[in-house]
Amino acid sequence: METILSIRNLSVSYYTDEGEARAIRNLSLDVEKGETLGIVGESGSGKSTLALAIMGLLQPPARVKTGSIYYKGRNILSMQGEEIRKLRGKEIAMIFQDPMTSLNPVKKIRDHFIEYITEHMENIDEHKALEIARKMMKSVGISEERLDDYPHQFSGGMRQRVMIALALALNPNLILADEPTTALDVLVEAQILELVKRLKNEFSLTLILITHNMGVVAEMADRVAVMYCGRIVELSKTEELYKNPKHPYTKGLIESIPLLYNRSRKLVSIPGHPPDLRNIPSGCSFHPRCPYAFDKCMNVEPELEKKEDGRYVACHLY
Amino acid sequence: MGLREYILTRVILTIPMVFILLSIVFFVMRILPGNPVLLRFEKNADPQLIASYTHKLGLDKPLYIQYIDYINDLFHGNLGLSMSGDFSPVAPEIMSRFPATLELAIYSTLVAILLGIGLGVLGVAKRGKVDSAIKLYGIISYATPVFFVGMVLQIVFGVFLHVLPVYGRYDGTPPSGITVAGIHIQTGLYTLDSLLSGNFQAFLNSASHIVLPSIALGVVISGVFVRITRANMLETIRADFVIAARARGLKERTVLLGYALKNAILPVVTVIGLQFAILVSGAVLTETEFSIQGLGLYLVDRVYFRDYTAVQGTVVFLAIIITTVSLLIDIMYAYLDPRVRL
Amino acid sequence: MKREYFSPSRFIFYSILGRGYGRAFIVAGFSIIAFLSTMSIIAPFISPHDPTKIGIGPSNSPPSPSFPFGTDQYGRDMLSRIIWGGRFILLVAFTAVLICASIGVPIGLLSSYIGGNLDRSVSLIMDSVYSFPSLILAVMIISIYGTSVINEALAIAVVYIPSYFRVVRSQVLSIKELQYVEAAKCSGANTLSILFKHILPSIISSIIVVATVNFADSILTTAGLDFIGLGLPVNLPDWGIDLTYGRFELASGSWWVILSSGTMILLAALGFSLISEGYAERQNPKIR
Amino acid sequence: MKLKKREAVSAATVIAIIVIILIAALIVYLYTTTPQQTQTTTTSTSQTTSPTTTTTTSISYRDKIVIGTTDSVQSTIDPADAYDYFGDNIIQNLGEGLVNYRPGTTEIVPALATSWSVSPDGKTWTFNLRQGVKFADGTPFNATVVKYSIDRQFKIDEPEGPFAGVGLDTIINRTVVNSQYQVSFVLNQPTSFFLSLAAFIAMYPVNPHVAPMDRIVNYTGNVNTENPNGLGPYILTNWVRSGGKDVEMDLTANPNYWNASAGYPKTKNIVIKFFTDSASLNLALQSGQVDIAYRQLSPTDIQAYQGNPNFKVWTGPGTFIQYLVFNEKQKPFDNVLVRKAIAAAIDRSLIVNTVFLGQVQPLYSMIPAGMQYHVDAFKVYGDANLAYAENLLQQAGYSQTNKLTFTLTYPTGHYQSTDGIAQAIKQALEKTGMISVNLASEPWANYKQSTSADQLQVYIYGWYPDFVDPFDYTSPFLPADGIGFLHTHYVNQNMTRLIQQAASTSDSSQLASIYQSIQQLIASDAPLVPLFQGISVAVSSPKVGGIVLDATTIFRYWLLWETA
Repeated sequence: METILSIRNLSVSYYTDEGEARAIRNLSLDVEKGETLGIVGESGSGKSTLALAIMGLLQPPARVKTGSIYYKGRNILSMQGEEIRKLRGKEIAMIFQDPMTSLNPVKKIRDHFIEYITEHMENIDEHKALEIARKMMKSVGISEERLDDYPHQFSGGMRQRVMIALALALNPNLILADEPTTALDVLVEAQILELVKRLKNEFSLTLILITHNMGVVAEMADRVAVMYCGRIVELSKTEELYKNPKHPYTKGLIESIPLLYNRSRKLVSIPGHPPDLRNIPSGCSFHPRCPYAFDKCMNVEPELEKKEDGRYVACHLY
Repeated sequence: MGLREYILTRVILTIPMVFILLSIVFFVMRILPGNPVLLRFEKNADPQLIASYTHKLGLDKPLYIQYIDYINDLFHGNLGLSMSGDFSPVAPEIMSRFPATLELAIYSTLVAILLGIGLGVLGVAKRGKVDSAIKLYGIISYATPVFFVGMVLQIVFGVFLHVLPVYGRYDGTPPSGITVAGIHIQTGLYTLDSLLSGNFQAFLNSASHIVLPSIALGVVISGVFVRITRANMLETIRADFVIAARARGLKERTVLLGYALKNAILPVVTVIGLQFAILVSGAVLTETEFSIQGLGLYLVDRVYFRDYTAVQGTVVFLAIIITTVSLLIDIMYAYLDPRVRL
Repeated sequence: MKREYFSPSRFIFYSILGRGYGRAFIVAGFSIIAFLSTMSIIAPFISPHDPTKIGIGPSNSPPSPSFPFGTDQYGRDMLSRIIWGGRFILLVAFTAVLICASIGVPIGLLSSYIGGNLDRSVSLIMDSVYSFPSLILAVMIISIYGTSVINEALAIAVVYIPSYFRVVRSQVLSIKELQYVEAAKCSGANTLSILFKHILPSIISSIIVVATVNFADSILTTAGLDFIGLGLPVNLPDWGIDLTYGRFELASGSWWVILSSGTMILLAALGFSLISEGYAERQNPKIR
Repeated sequence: MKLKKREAVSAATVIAIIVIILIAALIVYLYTTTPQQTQTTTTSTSQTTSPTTTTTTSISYRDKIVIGTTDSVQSTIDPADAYDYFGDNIIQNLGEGLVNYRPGTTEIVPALATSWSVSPDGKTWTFNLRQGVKFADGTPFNATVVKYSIDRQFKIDEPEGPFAGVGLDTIINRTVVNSQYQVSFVLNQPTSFFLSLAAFIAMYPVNPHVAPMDRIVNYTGNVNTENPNGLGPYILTNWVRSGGKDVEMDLTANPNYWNASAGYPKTKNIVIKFFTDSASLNLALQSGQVDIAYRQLSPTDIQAYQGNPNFKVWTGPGTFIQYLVFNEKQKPFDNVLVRKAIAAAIDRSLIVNTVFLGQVQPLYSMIPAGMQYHVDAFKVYGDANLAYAENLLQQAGYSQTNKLTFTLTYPTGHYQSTDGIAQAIKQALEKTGMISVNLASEPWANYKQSTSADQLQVYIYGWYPDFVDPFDYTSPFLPADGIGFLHTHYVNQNMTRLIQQAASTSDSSQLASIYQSIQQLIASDAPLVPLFQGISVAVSSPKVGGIVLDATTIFRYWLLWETA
C-alpha cells in the first residue's frame, strides 16, 4: 500500500494573550491510499486543527511549532503561495461541518463551480466548466437547473450535497471531511453518508473523516485514530477497536454510544471535562479522568507504540 | 418581513422623524426672547417699519399659529423670507446653493469610499505592520480636524506646487448645461453640467477646483470607512465560506475580493448613511476653507448677519435631506442583499 | 458568552487597564489624555509666559531656544499658548459629555425599563435627532444664545444624547430579562433601585465607549466652531483659535502655529479615539 | 507572543511619527527655500503713470485683470441703497459723479459737470453738465436725469442708504433744472463741503430706464436691466451671486464712457473674485489665481510680500481710523478724569508695531493725518504716560488696591486684529497698576446691538470716510444728543456749536481754527480716544501697474494695466 499522507511530529499551538494553547502535540500519522481513516475525539481534542494544518490553512494566532506533513513526499508545511494553492482543491479537497455557512451567500452555485474550475485549470473555459458542474450536480443528485440558485435557496442537506459536488469537481486524491454530517438531521445524515461512500468508490478516493460521532466512524472507516488533548491515543482497524478498545478513553467513548439492541447495558459517560489546552496535566493528559490511573501516569507521558497485536496505543497499561 | 413591507415600514417611520426634527428646530429658534426683526434694524429702529416687518414675517401671531403656518409653509416648499437685505424668499437661495454642497458631498464620499475600502482591504490582505499602520490611519484620520487637512493641502498643492486652484468652484462663468428637446438641463453640479454641454475645458476647470476640497473632506471621512471595512473584512475572512474557498485553492485575490469583500461591503453601505452627518458638518468647514458658496457657507454667513429665517430654513432643509438620504440608503441596502432580494 | 458583572476593583484592573484585547490602545489613549489634562490643569505653574501677552517676542518668529514653539502674529509665546490651550476645549468637551451622559443615560434606563408606548415615542424622538450633524445644530443654537463654555457644551450635548440613549436601551433590553434582575424584582426592590443598583453597573463599560467617542467628537466640533468664528472669545489661549488664526499666517510662512495647535487637537481627539478603539476591540476581539 | 504584539503596535507608532516628521520637514524645507522675508519696507508708492507714457509700443498688455477681495456687496449696487465700502466702490467704477477726485489727490476735478459755481449766500450750487454723454444703453444724460436721480433718493428715502447716511436728505432742499445741461441744488443751509458730497456716490446720476423712481433695484441675475449705473468706465457683464454672497463679478469697458477717447479704461476686462477670508485670498494670490489682492490681507501676509520680488506691494495713505469709545452712561466713565487717564496710559506703539507690524500709523486726532485741518491734539497726553495716568486715577479715587475695573469689548468678524488691539490696550492700561481690564468679544451684529442698548462700557469702533472732508470725521461721532451710532452719551453745547459752524463756514482759515478747537475739545473731554489710522495696501503681480491708493479710498479699475 502506498502512503499518501504522512504526518511527522506535528505540534500546533494557538498563541493568545492568555498564554499558549497546545492544540496538537507531537502527532505522527500515516494515511494509506484508498483507505477511509476516521479521526474521533471530543470537541477541543485538536481534530479540526489537524484538518486545517493538513490544508495549510492555519491562521494566526495558530502556528505550527514543529513537524512536517508530507503529501506524496512533498512537505505541505514548507509550501508557499501558488504551490500550496494548486494543491488545495486539486489534490486535497475538504468538506466542512456547516453547509449553511460554507457557501458564499452572495454568489450563485454556478459561479462557485466556474471560478473553482477555471482558477485551477487554465485550459478550461467557462462553458466547459459549466459542463463539469452539471455533471457533478447530477452525481450528487441535484437537478442542474439549480445551478442558478443562491445558497440560501437550498436546504442544509442539499447544500452539503453541493459542497460535496464542489469538493469532487476537480477529481482530487484526498478528501478531508470535517464533521460533514454534524449539522444535519439524522435522515439526511444517512443519505449523505451513503452518498460519500458511493462517491468514494466511484472516484477511488482516500478519505479522512473527522467526527465526534463513534457511530459514523463505525459505519464508514477502515481505520480509526482516537484523539485526546492534541495527541493520538489509539489507532487501529475499526472492527478491532470496537470489539476490543484498549485505551481507557476509547473505552469510555464506546461505552457512551447508546445501543438500540442492548438496552440492558449501562450507559456510561466519561467523568470530568477535557483539560484546558493552556494548562495540560503532566504525564498522561487523560490521567485526571482515568479510572485506572496509577503513579506513573501522573509523571510520564506514554508514547503511541505499536503493541504485539499490531495495534497502536498510548497507555501505560499495555 | 419581505422587502416591500420593510420599505413601507421604513418610509412610514421616516415621516414622524422628519416632523419631530422640524418641530425641534422651530422651538429652539423661537425660545429666543424678543423680536428677531429688532436684531436686524439695530440702528434706525423705526417702530412702524419694525411693526410692518414683524407682521410680514408673521411674528405677531400666537406661537401655535406660527407653528401651524411654519409646517404649512414647509409643505408648500416655503422656507420664509430672508431677514437680510430685501426680505427675499429663502428657499430659492438654498436651492441655488445646494448643488455646490451636493457636488462636494458626492466627490468626497467617493474619495472616502475608495480610500477607505482600498486601505481596509489592503490591511486585511497584508496583515502585520501594514495593517497596524492602516488601522492607525483609520483612527488618526477620524481624529483630525478637516480644516487642518485642508490647510496642508492648500499650502502644498496651491502655493508650492501651483498645480491646483485653492478656492472656489469655477474660474469664469459656470457651465450652463444643455438644452435637449426644448428642455434646459442644468444641474448646478459644474462637473456634470460641463460634461452635458460637451465642454471638456469647462470640465477640467470645475474638476480641478473640486479636487482639494473633496480630498480634504474625503480623507477625514475615510477613517470611518477604513475601520468599518477592516472590521467587516476581518469578520467575513474568518467565515466558514472564506475558509472553504481557501480550501478549494482559490486565488487569494478571489478570496479577498469575491468572498470577503463582497460580503463585507454590504454593511459599509449603511455606514455611508451614518457618516452623512459627519459629511455635512465637514462640508460647512470645507466650504468655509475653500470659499465654496454652498449651503454650509450660507449657513455660517447668515448666522453672522443674524438672519434668523435663513438659518432656520437651512437647518430644516438639511434635516429633510439627511433623513431622506438615510431612508434611501436603507432601501438600497435592502435591495443589494440577495438574501433579502426575493 | 459569560457576562461580566460590575465590581469596582475588577473594573479598574480589567476594564480600564487590565490585560486583554486592545490594551495597548487603551493605555496609549489614557496616557495621552492624562498628559493633556495634567498639562492644562497645572498650566499656570509650568507656562513660561503669560499666554495672552502680546509682544513677548518678535511676531511670527520660528521656533528658537527662547521660544521653542515659536511666536504667533502678535509675538505671543506659542509654547505658553499650547500649554494653556487645552483648558477651554477640554472643558467644553468634558461639560458636553457630562451633560449628555447625565441626560441620555437616565432617559435610556427609564424608557427602556418602563417600555411600552412611552419607550416607543422616546425612541422615535431620539432616532430623529441621532443622525443630525452636531456642528449644524451647534451653529444654530450658538447663533441664538451666543458663545460661552456652557452654551457650546449644551449645543454639542443635544446631538449626542441619543447615542447614550440607544446604547443604554439596547443593553437594558437584553439585561432586563436576566435572572438576577428578575430576582431583585421578586424580592420587592423598587424600579429605581433595580435600575441604578443592578442594571446601571453592568452597562457602564458600554457607556464609557460612547463617552470616549463623544469626547473626541466634542473636541472636533469645538475646534470647528472656532474655525467658523462661532467659538470661544478669540483672546483666550485655545488650540482651536490658534489653529483658526494660524491659518491666516500660514501662507506667509508661519507653519509652527498651525502645526503645534493642530497637533494638540489631533492628539486630544486621538487619545479618546484610541480608548474607544481599545474598548471596541476588547468587546469584539475579531477586529484586531 | 505578547511581546510580538507590542512590537507591531510600536512599529506602527514609529511609522506614524516618521510620517509626521517627514511632513513637517517637507514644510520646513519648502519654507526655507522660498526667499526670506526681510524687514526692510520697499515702498512702492502709487505709480500713477499710465502705460502709454512709460513704455514703448512693443510691449503688449493683457486685456483682463483678476482682482481678489474679501469684501462683498452687502445688498445692492443701487446708489439709493449701497452704503458699504465695496458696494460704493463698484458704483464708483460703474457710474460717474458730477465731479470726481483727481487720482492720487483729494482735489476735485470736473467729471459729468464741466464747471460749477456757488451763490454768494452759499446755499445754491449750480453745475454745467458735459454735453453728448450717454448711458451704456444709449439713454442720453442731461439735467433732467440729475434731477430724477436726486428726487429718487428723496422718494425712496432708504434709512440705511448713503443719501440719508451722510445727511444729504437734510442738506439738499430741492433740485432745479435750469436748462438741458445746467442744474442747481438749493440747500437748506450753507454747506462748506457740498462739492465733496457731489463726488459721493449718493449723488451719482442713475439711468431712469433702469432705476424706477420709487424702488431700489435689486439684483436677481440680469446684468443688463438691473444695473442702475451706466455712466462709468465699465459696464457689468456678469455677477455670480449666491445667497447674498458674491462669487465673481465681471466688468467690461463701457463704449459710451465720456472719457473713452482719452484711453480709459486701460484694461478692457476686469474680473473680481470674492474670498471668504484673508487666508484664502492670500493663497489665491500666491497660487496665481488673482493678479491683485486688495482688501484685506493680514499684516503678516503683507510683511511677507514686502521684499518678495515675485510680488509688488502698493501702499497709500489710509483714511480708515480706529478709536476707543466710552459710554458715559456706564459709571465711572462719566468721570472725565478716568477717560483722560485711559487716554494717557494707552500705548499706540504696542498696537502699531506689535499688532500691525508697523503697517498702520498712530493717530492722535479723530481727523486722520494727511487730511485738511488735522491737529495732533491727543499728543498732549503722549503715549504710555503712566505717571500722568496714575495721577489722574488717584484724583478719581483709585489706587493699587482699589483698582479701576471694567470690561473692554471688541467686535469680531468685522475689523482686522481687534483681539490684538484689545489685548494691547489691556496690557498698556494694566501697567499703571491701578486698572484691571476684562476682555470680551461679540460678533459684529451683536456688538452693534449691545452698543445701541448701552450695554457696553468701553469699546472699539472704526470709520471709513463717506466723503473726503474733516466734517465726516467729526459730526457723525459727536451728535448733539450724544447718541448717534456710538452711544457715547457725551453732550457738550460748545462742541455742538462748533460742529454747526464747521458745516456752514466755507472760509478755509476760519475752518482751520474751528477744526482746531473741535479737536482740542475732543482731546480734553476724551469721549473718544483715537488709536491708529490705516494704510491702504494692495499686493499685485509685478506686471501690474496703475494702482492708485489715495485718501479717497476709491479703487479705480480703469487705471489698471498689466503687461503680458
